[in-house]
Amino acid sequence: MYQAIVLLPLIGALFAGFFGRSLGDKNSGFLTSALVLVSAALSWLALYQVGVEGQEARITLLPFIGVGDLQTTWSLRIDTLTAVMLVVVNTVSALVHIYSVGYMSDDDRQPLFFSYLSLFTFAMLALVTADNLVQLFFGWEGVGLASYLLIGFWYRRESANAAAIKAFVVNRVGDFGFALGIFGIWYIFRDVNFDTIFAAAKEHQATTIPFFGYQVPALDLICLFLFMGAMGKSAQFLLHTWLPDAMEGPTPVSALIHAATMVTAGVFMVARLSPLFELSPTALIVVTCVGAITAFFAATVGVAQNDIKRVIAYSTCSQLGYMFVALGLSAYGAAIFHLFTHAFFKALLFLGAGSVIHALHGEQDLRKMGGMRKAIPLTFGMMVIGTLSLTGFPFTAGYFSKDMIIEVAEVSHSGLAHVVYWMLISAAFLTSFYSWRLIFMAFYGQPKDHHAFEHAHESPPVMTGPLLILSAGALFAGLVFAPYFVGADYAQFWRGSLYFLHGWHEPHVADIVMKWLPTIVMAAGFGVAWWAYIASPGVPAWTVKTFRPIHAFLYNKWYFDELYDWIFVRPTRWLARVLWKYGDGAIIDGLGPDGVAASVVATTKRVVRIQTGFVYTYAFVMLIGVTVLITWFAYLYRGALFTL
Amino acid sequence: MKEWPILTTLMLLPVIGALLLAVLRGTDAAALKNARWIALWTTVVTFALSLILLNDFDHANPGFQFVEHRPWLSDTITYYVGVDGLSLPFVILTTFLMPLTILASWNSITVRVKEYMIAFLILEALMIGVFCALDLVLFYLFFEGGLIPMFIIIGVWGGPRRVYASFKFFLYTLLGSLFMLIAILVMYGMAGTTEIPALLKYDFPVNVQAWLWFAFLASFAVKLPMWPVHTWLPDAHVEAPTAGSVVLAAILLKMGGYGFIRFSLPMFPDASVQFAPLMLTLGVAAIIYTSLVAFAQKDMKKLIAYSSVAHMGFVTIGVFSGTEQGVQGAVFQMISHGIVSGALFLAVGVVYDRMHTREIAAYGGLADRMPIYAFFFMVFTMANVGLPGTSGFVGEFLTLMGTFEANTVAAFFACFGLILSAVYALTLYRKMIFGKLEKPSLATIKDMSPREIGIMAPLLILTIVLGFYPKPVLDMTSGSVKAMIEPYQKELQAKADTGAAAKSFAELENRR
Amino acid sequence: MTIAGYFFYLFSIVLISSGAMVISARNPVHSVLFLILAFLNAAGLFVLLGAEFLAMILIIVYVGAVAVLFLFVVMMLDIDFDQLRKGMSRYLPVGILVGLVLLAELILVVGGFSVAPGAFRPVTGEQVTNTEAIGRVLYTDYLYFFQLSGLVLLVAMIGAIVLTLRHRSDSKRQNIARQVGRKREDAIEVVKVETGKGIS
Amino acid sequence: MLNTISPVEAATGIALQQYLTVAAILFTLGAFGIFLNRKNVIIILMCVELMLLAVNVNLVAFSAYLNDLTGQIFALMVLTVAAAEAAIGLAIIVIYHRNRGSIAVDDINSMKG
Amino acid sequence: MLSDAFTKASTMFSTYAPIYPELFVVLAAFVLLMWGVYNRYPAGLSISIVAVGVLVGAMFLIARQPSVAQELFNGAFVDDGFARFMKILTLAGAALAILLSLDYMRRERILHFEYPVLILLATAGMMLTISANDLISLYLALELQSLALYVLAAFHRDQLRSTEAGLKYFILGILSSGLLLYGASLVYGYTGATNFARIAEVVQVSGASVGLVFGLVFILAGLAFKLAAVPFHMWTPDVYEGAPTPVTAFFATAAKMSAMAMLIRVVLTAFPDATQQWQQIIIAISVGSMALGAFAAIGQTNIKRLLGYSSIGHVGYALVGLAAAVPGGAAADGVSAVLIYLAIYLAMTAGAFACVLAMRNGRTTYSESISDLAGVSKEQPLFAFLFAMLLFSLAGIPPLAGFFAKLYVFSAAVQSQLYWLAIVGVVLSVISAYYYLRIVKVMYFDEKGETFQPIAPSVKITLGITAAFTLLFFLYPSPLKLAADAASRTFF
Repeated sequence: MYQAIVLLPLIGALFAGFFGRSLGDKNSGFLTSALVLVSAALSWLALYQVGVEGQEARITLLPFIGVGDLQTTWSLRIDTLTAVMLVVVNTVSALVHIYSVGYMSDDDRQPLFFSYLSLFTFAMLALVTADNLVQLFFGWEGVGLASYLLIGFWYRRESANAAAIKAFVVNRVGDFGFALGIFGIWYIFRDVNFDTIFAAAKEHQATTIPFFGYQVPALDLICLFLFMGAMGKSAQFLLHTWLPDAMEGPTPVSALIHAATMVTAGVFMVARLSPLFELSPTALIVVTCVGAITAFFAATVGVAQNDIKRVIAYSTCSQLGYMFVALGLSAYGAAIFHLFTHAFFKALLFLGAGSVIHALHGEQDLRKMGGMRKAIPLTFGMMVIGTLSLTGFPFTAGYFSKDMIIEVAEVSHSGLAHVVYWMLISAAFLTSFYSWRLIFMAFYGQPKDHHAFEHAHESPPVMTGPLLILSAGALFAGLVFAPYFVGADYAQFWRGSLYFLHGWHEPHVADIVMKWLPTIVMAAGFGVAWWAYIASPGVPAWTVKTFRPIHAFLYNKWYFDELYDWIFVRPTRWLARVLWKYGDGAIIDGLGPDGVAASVVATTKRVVRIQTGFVYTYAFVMLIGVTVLITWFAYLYRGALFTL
Repeated sequence: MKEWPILTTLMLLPVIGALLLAVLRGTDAAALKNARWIALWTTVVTFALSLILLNDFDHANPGFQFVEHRPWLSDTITYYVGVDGLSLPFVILTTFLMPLTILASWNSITVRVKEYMIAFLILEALMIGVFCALDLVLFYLFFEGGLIPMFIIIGVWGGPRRVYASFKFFLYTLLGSLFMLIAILVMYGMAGTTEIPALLKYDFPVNVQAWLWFAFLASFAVKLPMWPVHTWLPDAHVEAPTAGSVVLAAILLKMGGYGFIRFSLPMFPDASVQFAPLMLTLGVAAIIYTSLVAFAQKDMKKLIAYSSVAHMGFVTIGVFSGTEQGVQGAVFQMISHGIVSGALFLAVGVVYDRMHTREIAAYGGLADRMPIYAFFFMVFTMANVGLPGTSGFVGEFLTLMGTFEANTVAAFFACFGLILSAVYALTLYRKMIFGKLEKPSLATIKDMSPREIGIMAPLLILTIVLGFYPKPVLDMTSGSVKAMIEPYQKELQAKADTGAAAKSFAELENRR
Repeated sequence: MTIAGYFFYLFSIVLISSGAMVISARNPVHSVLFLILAFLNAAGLFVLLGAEFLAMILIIVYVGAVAVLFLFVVMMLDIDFDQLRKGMSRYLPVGILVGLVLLAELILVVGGFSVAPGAFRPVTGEQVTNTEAIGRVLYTDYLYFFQLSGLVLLVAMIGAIVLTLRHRSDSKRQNIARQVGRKREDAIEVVKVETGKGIS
Repeated sequence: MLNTISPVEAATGIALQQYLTVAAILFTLGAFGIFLNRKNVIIILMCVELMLLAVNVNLVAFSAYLNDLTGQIFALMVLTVAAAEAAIGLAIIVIYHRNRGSIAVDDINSMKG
Repeated sequence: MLSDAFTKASTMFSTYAPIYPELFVVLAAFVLLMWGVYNRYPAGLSISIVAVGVLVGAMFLIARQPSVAQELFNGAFVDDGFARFMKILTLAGAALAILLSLDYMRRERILHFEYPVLILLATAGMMLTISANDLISLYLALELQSLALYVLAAFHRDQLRSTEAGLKYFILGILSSGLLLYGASLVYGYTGATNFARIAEVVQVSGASVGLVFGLVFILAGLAFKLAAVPFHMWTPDVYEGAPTPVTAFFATAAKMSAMAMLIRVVLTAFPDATQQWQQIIIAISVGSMALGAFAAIGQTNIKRLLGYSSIGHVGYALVGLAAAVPGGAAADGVSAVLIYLAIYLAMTAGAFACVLAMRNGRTTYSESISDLAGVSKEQPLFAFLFAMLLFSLAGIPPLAGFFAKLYVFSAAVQSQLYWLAIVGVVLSVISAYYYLRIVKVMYFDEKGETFQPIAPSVKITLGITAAFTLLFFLYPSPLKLAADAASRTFF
């Protein structure tokens, strides 16, 4: 069964990819959707078997890299964490597949699109089922590839190509750390299989690795390197720049990859390696800080964006920050829980946004929308549900998971956690604000572009169907699953797939204000948004004018792209040119082969000049030769010569 | 079976094919066709024979097999050939690639076809010889002999700057390898033999090792090529005809890495340990430096050539990590790079045959007209980037892993290669394949023909298969690699022991 | 100093001076004449050394034949003396320096020349004249050398002939083979002449 | 240095080294005459004759002082060869003159570099 | 009485058996000379062909000599393994040179009957120098060969270049023999002997005095001239260019063999106790020759001139082997390396000159310009291929014979701890590879230029033999190695 879960999407991908042309556009979509759907159904079954009945499994498929002590296999590690991820991945993927049948119906390369989607699904499944770091890395990079392909799917657009490369390269920066982390693990454990590593982790708390002349605590170094990988994949602060640009891809892709699944791989990875992270307090602190900063930073940027998908993208970024905060505070269950619920409501939001864009024939700018609730009421409803869940409206899915994280931060008593708590609260406020801002700008007010508005119509059922299913998840996933993920049943549910050094305790916030504070700021955010965009529509323009620098700062995403351009991109280009023209050209070739050749030729000219053609020169050279030899021996025999 | 001199036959077959071609008369179309077919059949039969070799090979035996030993120059410089797990993959790689290179030249070579095919067949024989030779002089003979056909190939069928490139290639590599010749002679003087198995057992005095090691380095560093003696490679690659680039990148470069593993590590373990940091530094420098330079290129072949140098940087650090993973990774990386870079050059050849320019800027948006090509190119680009699931990953990963064990800092910097390779490879892909198809010259460009697909498909399949299932190659090489690095590790252990002893002694002193 | 000593210095000085004149004389004929003078003085030195036979040979063969040959060629080639460039080579300063160094070293060495102790031949009791002594060994002990020098002279003869002997190109010789081998086609050509074109 | 006084030296009072010195001067003179003169090739021939004369003086002197006839035989051979050389040399000069119309040393440089 | 006389005569004859090959050649030369003189019609061609037969016959005579060392004429002449090896090489060179001459000399209208006679006499001189074991016989034999060579260089007597070559060669040649003689006189004066063995004895007892060393320097200078080693090489390019091409081939092959043989025999048999001194000289001229050979040839446009410089370089490499042939070092291996080098060099050079002679672009005109070879690989692929292989071989690229030549000399150098010499050698060989490659480049890479006339059969034969040797030597190298080893054991 597990083999089927993982391999069905691959089969779909290969079929659609190689025989797509003969299958036809629609059939490719249906085939892949069906396969992933089967996979999804099996995943739910798996979740039941593993999570409820406790039937964990380890399945070895094929040997992979085997050199000396390093023995890795292609294998499936099925525990609760995996099962949860299988469900998330396959469910969202199946829905996105179905949705895409409608959304991509105009495209001329649909089979390829479905092939890529399924390929992505396969890679993601390989990632979550990995039983060793190498396979994890395979899935990790595999989803990167699929992401690259899908972001650049509309390859005729220069911006899409740029975004695709950016996504891949930034992810590679993260992978740089990830790879080093793997090597570090190999260095101290001499193995890369999870079971061995986890079993031996405690013995290595004092082990060090020589690094730049220092003996660095091994686990800290490893975890930080690994976390770097997670930062890249999950678009955390500093390595986040690719995610908003990734919105160049078709919207279903954004929903699947850049909201629900791939970007959460970092969270999954840290959770998977919780036995290591638990032993490295330093790493946990870093995880917390980065998560908190991301949550806050992305929320601030989201406030100022006008592209509907970018707003949601920053929101994703921000929510991922929440998850990392949870991880950093050792609340792995909470993190995964938020991952789980987030998958539903964020996919819902994206697909809803896609529906809006579809209705407007590709228009993504919020400022050009307005009044859409009348044209596409169903989509409007779905978007509201998604927004409610995202902002944490009580008893929606987001309420359970997000507030749990904030509570965890509250009950942690360190000074750092305190700061983190307030950052999360402000992020929650901003989240609420920009989410509602999006709703108000898109669906309320007057249509800006009447032509587009008049042609706007509700999406076909094949697109709205998935929305409905997701909205159910966005509404009820928290309610249903909270007990398992973070509630009373967590121990029986997770069953060691997550590791807590001090055990998991459900947080109990004593202070009633504190307990409801997230909800309060959520409401405040809604209020401010309503005031600014519905009640007195002049406010945004006035604010922008008054706080122009701040707005520009936020609008330009804290100038990170420019900064990176100045720090990395341009110097790299410059260095590349310099090394080529001067390093290779002038220095290496100039002093090396070309220089030598030139000096040989010069020497030749000088040598040949002696050959004057005059016989007396020749005789002279001969006599000089004799004289030199004679003089040399006269010098050697100077003793014998001058004592006479 | 044992009695049958299969390796000699393997070397002789291409020579016989070349002789057949040599007696072929005429320059009309039929004669050209005959020449192509003779060459193709020769290489195919050679490949088939090498498969028999592969089949009969005993994986469990780390020693040399199919050994042939006959008197030659003297009692101690003999005709001595055989293969072990280290050389067999290279032999197979050679015989496997040759039919593809012949096919790749099918239509693109129209002048002096006969001579071209002869040059390739002779080159094949010599390349097989390099990997089979078990006598240093014999090895050198094959190693250097390859220069002649390659020189001709670049010079006669090459691009506009072919003369410069061919001379640079020839003289550069010649200079490097002549130092090795001197070292071989010194070794002969000391050990009284040039037979490799005997030399592997011989302990060279420590003070001599360093010199010999450097002499061998001079040869292999140029051949590999290592930074900063790499500049001949881009020129040679750019000017060579497609098939020439393929052979150069896929096989000739590998002789350097093969030499390091076969000679430098096991014969001069002391010097290898001593200079491993130097080699790691150079390897890392190659990875970062040439990756950056590759990024700045405007010529496709040059870009790929520089990327080859960077990939050989991984081989360098893998070998001189001296760990099992590193060295096996280096071998695997070489095999994989043989397939992948060969395929990339073939891919360049596909568009070059159509457009007759290698300027990246002359292309763009090929995905519109050439989807199949785009697919092949994507797979090989990703393999070049080292994406898991392609053969490129396994080698890179293993070498880095081994290097981390030996020297964390070197591995740290080498990992930058992961990022940079993505930068240049994807940029190339984007500029050629993606974007709008705006150039009028490209408007009628045709997708790959069945022949071209036939050439690339085996490479693609191997790339993917070895990416998912590298076991066959790794198992083949493991025994021999272990044997080759054993002296190195012993030496390392001895150094560590004395170091530890000295340290504890010093501590003891301090306590007093 | 003995009489022989005086003669030694006389011969030596004249020998060296005439040697120098051979080089520096403007007129080649003078050079040849100085060369003859040098030979004569060298012959004198040979006599002082008791090598009368060689002295005679030097005078008869060299002065009588070789030098005259030189003179003959110099005159035959009819060199235009005006065209002969004056002055010495541009290498003169360096040349003289090198020459002086070489000379100094040679004089240093030969001035202190030592003969290996075992090199001396004991003086035999029987005293014969120099010519007789040479005559006794030349065709016996040194036959091989004698024959070799004969070969050298043969080569010189062939060489001189092959280089300088000219068959007069205007003298007609009968070549029977050519006469016999002559065919009609070689001798006459039948040309069809188009009218108005003529034979080109 | 002679360990014993040779009969010849005893008879004439002239040391071997004196002859050798004369020969050395003559030899150097001849050798350097070859390239110092730019007039005419025949002079070069004569210079060589001077060198050979120097060698002969050497040989005869050694022969006398070592009381060994070989030297004189050697000198005899040298004289013979020198005559042969003169013949060949003059023949070559003659044909060269026929081709070039000059035997000035400065004119003999149609090949160089 | 009669039988007595007969026995006496036959013993006398058998006494002189060691010199039979030389006698055979000389007498054959006499006979051919008479034939030529008394023949009414030009018989140059037939006499030349017979001369080849004579040379081959002489080789057989040598091959039939007993493998012991024999002396004649009070030790002035010696016949030993070394001499036999070198004589065979010399004869082979001479035979190939005559083969190469047939067509060329005929077309140039200078195939006089004196030509083969002079070659035979020169060859006889070379054989005698190889066997010379006495300063006087060395000198006389050397002059015998030199005088013939002077004449041969100027053999094209109506051509300015040829006569100029002859004149230059002559002037510098007599200067060098003057130097040699002066040295010989000093050596004679110190040792009181002219026989090599006797000289060696005296030096062993009395040591190498400064006078003797000066004599050694002068002798080596004279020999180095014949060998065309730097700085006594100055004549080489001009004479190689000016002399008729087959004569140049003769210079480059047979003459080199005998010169090297003389050098080896002099230093090893007469001065084994002055090893230090001569080794220094040999190393100096070896490095100089290698360097000059590498550098000076680069800019050349005339192929004969280029081959002249190339031969200077090759002499340098061969001398590396001699420099290593010292007791305590490579000893016999060093000499053996030189011998192998010479044999291979002989084949390569003869082949190269055959190629030069194949560059006939008119009925009687021969091209000597490298640029005329442009694109020849298209019209005459086999010729181009063989020439290219010969050039690669000259550059020392495996698996061609030239590589083995270098391999052995460098091996000897390494055995004698002359590492730096070997390194200098390899670096310079890379530089020299450049100009060989340049010719290959012209033939293969450049566009088609001139078309050459069909190659003469005799040239084809020569080219075939030498190229086959060069190409296939690697398949079966041991006979040459064994022969050279046997020959080199003469001295150790």
